[in-house]
Amino acid sequence: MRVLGIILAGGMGGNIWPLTSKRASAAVPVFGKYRAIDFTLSNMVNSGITKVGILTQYNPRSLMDHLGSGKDWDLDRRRGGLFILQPYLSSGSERMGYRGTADAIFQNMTLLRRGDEDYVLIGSGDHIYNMDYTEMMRQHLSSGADVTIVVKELDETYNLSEYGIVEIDESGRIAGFEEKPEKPKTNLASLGIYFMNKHLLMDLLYSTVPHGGYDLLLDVFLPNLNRFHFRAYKFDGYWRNVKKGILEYYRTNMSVLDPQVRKELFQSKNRIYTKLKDLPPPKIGATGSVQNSIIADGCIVNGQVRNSILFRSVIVRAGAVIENSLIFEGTTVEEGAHVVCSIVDKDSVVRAGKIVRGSKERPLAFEKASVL
Amino acid sequence: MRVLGIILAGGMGGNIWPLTSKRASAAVPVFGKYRAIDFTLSNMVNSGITKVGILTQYNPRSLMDHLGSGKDWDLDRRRGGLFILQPYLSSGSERMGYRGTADAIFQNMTLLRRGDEDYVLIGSGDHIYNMDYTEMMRQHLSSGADVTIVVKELDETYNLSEYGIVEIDESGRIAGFEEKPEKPKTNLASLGIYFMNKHLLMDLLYSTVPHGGYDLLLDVFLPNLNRFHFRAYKFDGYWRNVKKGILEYYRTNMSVLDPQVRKELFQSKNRIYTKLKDLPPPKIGATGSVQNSIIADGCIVNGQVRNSILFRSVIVRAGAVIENSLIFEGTTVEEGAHVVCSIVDKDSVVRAGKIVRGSKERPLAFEKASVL
Amino acid sequence: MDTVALILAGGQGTRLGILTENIAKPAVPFGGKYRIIDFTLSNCVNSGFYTVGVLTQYRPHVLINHIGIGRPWDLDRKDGGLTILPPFLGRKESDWYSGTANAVYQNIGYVDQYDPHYVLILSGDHIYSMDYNELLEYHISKRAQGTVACMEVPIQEASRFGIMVTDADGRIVEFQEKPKEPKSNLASLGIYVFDWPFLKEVLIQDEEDPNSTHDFGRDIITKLVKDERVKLYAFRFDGYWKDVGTLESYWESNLELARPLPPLNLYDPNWRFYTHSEEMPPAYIGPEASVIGSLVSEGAEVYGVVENSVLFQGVIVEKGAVVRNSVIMTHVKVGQDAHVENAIICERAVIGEGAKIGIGPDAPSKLDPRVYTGRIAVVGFDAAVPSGAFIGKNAVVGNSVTSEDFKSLEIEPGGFVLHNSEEA
Amino acid sequence: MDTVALILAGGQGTRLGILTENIAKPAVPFGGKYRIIDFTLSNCVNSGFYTVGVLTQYRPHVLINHIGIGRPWDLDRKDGGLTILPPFLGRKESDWYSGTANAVYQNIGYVDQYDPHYVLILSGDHIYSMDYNELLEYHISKRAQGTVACMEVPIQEASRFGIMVTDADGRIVEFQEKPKEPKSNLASLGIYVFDWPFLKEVLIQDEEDPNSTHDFGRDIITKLVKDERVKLYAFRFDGYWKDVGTLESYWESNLELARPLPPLNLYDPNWRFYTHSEEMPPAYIGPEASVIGSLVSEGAEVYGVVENSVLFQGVIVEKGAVVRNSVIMTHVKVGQDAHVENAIICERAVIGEGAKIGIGPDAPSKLDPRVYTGRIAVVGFDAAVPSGAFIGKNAVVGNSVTSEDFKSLEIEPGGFVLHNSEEA
Repeated sequence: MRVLGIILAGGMGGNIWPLTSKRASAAVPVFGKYRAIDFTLSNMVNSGITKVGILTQYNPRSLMDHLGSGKDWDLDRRRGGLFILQPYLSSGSERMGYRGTADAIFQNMTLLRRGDEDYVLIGSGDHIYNMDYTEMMRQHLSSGADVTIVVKELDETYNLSEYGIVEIDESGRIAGFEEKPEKPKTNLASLGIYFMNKHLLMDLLYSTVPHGGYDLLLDVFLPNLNRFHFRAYKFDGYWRNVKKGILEYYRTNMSVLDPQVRKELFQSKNRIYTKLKDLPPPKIGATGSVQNSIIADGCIVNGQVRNSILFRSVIVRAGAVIENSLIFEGTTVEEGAHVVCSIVDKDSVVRAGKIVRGSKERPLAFEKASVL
Repeated sequence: MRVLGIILAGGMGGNIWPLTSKRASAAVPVFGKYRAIDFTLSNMVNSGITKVGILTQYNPRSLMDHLGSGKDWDLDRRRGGLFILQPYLSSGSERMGYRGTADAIFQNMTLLRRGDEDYVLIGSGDHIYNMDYTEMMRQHLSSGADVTIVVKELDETYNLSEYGIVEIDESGRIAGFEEKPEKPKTNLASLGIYFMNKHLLMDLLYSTVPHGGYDLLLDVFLPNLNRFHFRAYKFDGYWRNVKKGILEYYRTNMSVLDPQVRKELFQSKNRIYTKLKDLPPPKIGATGSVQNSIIADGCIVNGQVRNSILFRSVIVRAGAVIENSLIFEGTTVEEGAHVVCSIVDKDSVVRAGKIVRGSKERPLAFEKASVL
Repeated sequence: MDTVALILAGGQGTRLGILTENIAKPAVPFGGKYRIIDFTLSNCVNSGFYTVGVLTQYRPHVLINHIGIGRPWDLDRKDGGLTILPPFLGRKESDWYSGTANAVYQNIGYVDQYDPHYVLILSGDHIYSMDYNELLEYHISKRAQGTVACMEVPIQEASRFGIMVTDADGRIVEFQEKPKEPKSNLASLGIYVFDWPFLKEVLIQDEEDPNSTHDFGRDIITKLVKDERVKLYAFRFDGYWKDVGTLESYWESNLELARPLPPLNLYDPNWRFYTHSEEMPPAYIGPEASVIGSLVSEGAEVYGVVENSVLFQGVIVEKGAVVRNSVIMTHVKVGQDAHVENAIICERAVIGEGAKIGIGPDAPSKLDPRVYTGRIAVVGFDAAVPSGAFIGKNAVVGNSVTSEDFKSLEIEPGGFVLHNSEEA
Repeated sequence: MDTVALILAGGQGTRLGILTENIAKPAVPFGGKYRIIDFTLSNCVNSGFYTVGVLTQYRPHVLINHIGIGRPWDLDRKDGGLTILPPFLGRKESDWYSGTANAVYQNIGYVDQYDPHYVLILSGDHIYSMDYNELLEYHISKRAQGTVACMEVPIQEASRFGIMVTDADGRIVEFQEKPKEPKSNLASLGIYVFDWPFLKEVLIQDEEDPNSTHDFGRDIITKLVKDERVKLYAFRFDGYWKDVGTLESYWESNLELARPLPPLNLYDPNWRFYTHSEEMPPAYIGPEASVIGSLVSEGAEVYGVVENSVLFQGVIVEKGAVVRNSVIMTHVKVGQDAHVENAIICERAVIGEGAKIGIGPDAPSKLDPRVYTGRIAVVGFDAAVPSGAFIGKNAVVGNSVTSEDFKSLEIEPGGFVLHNSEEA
């Protein structure tokens, strides 16, 4: 079974501004060394998919730098591999850009038409989870479904009205689907992962996009919910969408301090791959003190770090205190500075003695290259 | 000396329509197995440049497919390598697209700012030549020039008013430069290859582009002709610009039937690399007859071919006759068809018995997937 | 990684004469741009097997250079991909591979690291096109411990092969190694699939057996067939498979490709053969040339007459020269008015102006009649045939022969000239 | 390709005891995530030399797996790049490498294909940071045929090295191999640059010399220094260079990295050290942990106390456990309340709950006092130290030791326990 992977990574990520002021939401750093897209991309590679198209649009440069030739995911292939699909000007068209997820795939129909794949798996670049899709694909085949949508029962830590809520009948078939309902009927949410026959997707797009239906879910899938057999596949592992807002983003990162979450994401036989950076192991100096924290490669810690995540090459000088915070790559926290409940983006400096304090409910976020 | 290569490949190529209806001019097929960009890209790699940014805009997909991860040019590197620079929507900007060559580089300033290169070499994706830039770089350093422009004395086979014409003083310094003059003062034309200090380029762009100067030559270089030391480097090898028009494109291709041209382009120690296609050697069958022609891999020839170029996987059936023509990849010429002085683009079919006849001065051109 | 493929690429190919004097048989050029091992490697990746170990031993340099890091086959991977497995020195043991089974035995550690269910044992010596999934599926469906790919051969040729006798279900009940009186015409192709834990056990036992020569066919298969507890099956293959073990079959198999609709289809877009080759422009055929029934590879330039021949990359055939029924390898130059017939000309050889090769009556070889069996003249790698020379039918010009090695400009049919006039 | 680099990576490293029992010295782990050869490979690519041959012989499997196709160093190239050069079998000759010079001699063909002006002869055994361009420029400026990189060492240590005596210009006038009475303190670092055509000639001559042991230092350099026609120069290097030839210097060099401003700078963005390592999440330090003066690599999780130590990837230090002045390699697990001091714990070893390691008075080693010289306890690869065990100072727990190998839970200082209770 040959499967083409498609990752939607065109979102502006307005809800997690200023982290997206210079990058696409799929390129947002997470957990000390990863970018959000690493999870879906690694999941695809780990499930045996060797051809992946990534639909980008806003601020793609940081994402493209991160992905490079695809080497770190073993996708630098002569046949298949990684395809970055940025919208472009063609001689015929007036405007440039994708008008929605369906339009984005439609504009890249050549990728679908040309390959010898039978199936297509569509995922999102903003989701954090470690999943082997093989079992889901197997269910798809044995159940005779036309489209399989991965769903999950969300607990009270999620705001259900921010998700697509699914109703299934006793046979497992999707009977209803409401996008971001005010009053959700169930707690079963779509994870935005779709698996289907490639030619069915092509047919649906050809009959929808030219007539102004640009959204894959709203215009292509939902109107056909009764015409085709849509089926749910339940995933009950860890899953988060970091694009939902700064607080959700912050809490998702902090959740990795929980050993159970680390185990699920990182200690499975399916590894999450990311861009290698060739940095030495972090050093904790004679005046350093670290508790309940993640410390990435290249860091030098001579101050105190508690309940925090230090991304790569963070310098914490003696006397500095970092608590409940995320400090991105290349940032320096100088002598005696205090950073509490904050997110400090890349290459920033927190100057000596400076005190920066957010709260767990309202963490502060500072953009790239800030000087505080 | 570390050099960043930049290849301008954003042109629409309107002059060689319909060959550019589905591809950028830099992706136009030439000489049986190459694309135009292979020449400048291979020249850069052969001169030791391992980081190359390619500025694309119109119809880039065919170009991107061709380049892939850069493997065939040994540019799939963890450090450096190939960067495809497609314009993109950023959160701040209103419109998308490059407004000119200077704007294109300006919008990708990160690439220049981030690397540790000292120099930048700017070339065009539309030019056909085999040149080791090392000697030119050496002259640049020893002459103390700020900008070196590669020039060539054009003979009567070129229309001088289509080129940038250069005047140099006795010291070799560029004293005058007229873009496409009606009455050219010399026969010394700029080949659009520029070599200069990276930081000087960055400074010039910062002081020009934000004030509406979008063209590298007209707005950035020419107004500064007297302020800085512009120097010419003479190249006297084979050089052609395939974007100039269908006739020039046709003649350039035909010129490779000349052993002298083949020797210059392909028998130097600097090889021209292109995408590998893994096709078997061409087979000339028992009823085939071939004279003065180039036959690429994957072809099967059972008809007559004279003074022509067959690109990859062309099928010439028994009784078909091809004369003074270019037949692109995957095209089939059926039994008894005659193709004379024509360019037949990819995946076309010339049906049995059909006669297609252009002239050497006005060759016919048929677009991709034509059925004649 | 469910299946690991091991390619035995140590073959000397002694019956190919001077073709394999300096290179292993899997590295011998074939079909205009390929080398023999390309076919097995391409079969692996086309079948979706991306973990491939290549066991080398004999003169591996050309082979290792050719394979490189496996790029042409997309085998340059982070995980799995292609691994060259030469013999190595341990603190205690120090062994060259003593047989094909021993070679696999010495690389048990390599296979074990992928913990596969199955292992494919392949040879780098054969030209064929096979989807190994069919073999594997047959193996699984029969719940066999081992399965041998076999092909029906003409009964008169059966004594050159390992012959299988099977029951109605396909289970092998008897094995004859190159029998004088074959009991069947089902020949082993030297392509095996085994359950890895089972094979590992068998190899460890075989290693301890002082009477074993540690050869896959002779020792392992023979033993397994005799063991009633072991289920060994024969998979019948009916596609294209050739050993090209002799000069004659090598020459014939090459020329076959230039005919209409050859049995080995190089043009199948779903089953490409990949290779590593020099970057060259497409072939050029000159204004006065005549080319019929031939393959003409990239970089070749033809100004003379070429008929029923295979020209490899970069071959030059000058004006007035005639090449007929011949295999002309990479970078050979055939000088003006030279005449080459029924010949194999090896890489980088130069045929001087007006030289005649492969002409005259039949004659037995004075060099080695078992290898040079009658029809074909052979000119070695880097050899130079002087202008005006005459090289008769079935004659041999050795590797690296220079014009000084020629005592006379005429080599009679069946005769030979070697470098530095060494005697064979 | 003007310069080809050859890395001699066959070193057995016998003075590293059980660390090199199953792997070559260049493959020994170092500095939290590296292996020793990473430093030489990184120096090559940082210096811009992308054609690198690695000559392997002794137990190369871990080394070859580590290097793979050279990806981490960007050496997976179409042209040039990294090539592993094991010994091979020819039709006539059949030789393991008999010495470092012979190893290069056997690979003349490999070097020749790039037709280089210069060849760098490097060792995969050393930890250092050197821009080879400086060496090469010195070599060129002196118009030397060969240049040896040297460093001034304390005169009392000079007898462990090859010692150079030079004239005012830097030309080597005398060479002493491990002299009892050194005439200078200028020690050879085993890093050479030669004009390739010159070296090739020298190697061919040396090969024919029946009295030669075919060693670079002992035979080649000695001979060249005596030859007045040959200009051999010494290049003085004053950066960081270490042989880590003994357990003590290996342990010391590792711990040095965890101190403030170590002499070897791993953080220099213009001179990165590249390695191949498993993909793991960043290190996690638990709520009650205390970590001081230490490196803690990716995948490590610390719940106990770690002081002045280097923890490699995936190390787990459980609650209540204490690790001090120790090198803890990849995937080691230190159980609850265990206590590890002055120790080297090799890959995948498991230290049981409450075990004590490296404690007690000094005592000479009963296993091998030349190797285990006093201060450091060593626990081998894949060894399991049972809960509650006591392993004294300078004691050794051999590779793959299981709890069944322990006859007593107490190993006295200087004592040892080996797998299957073999006696040494």
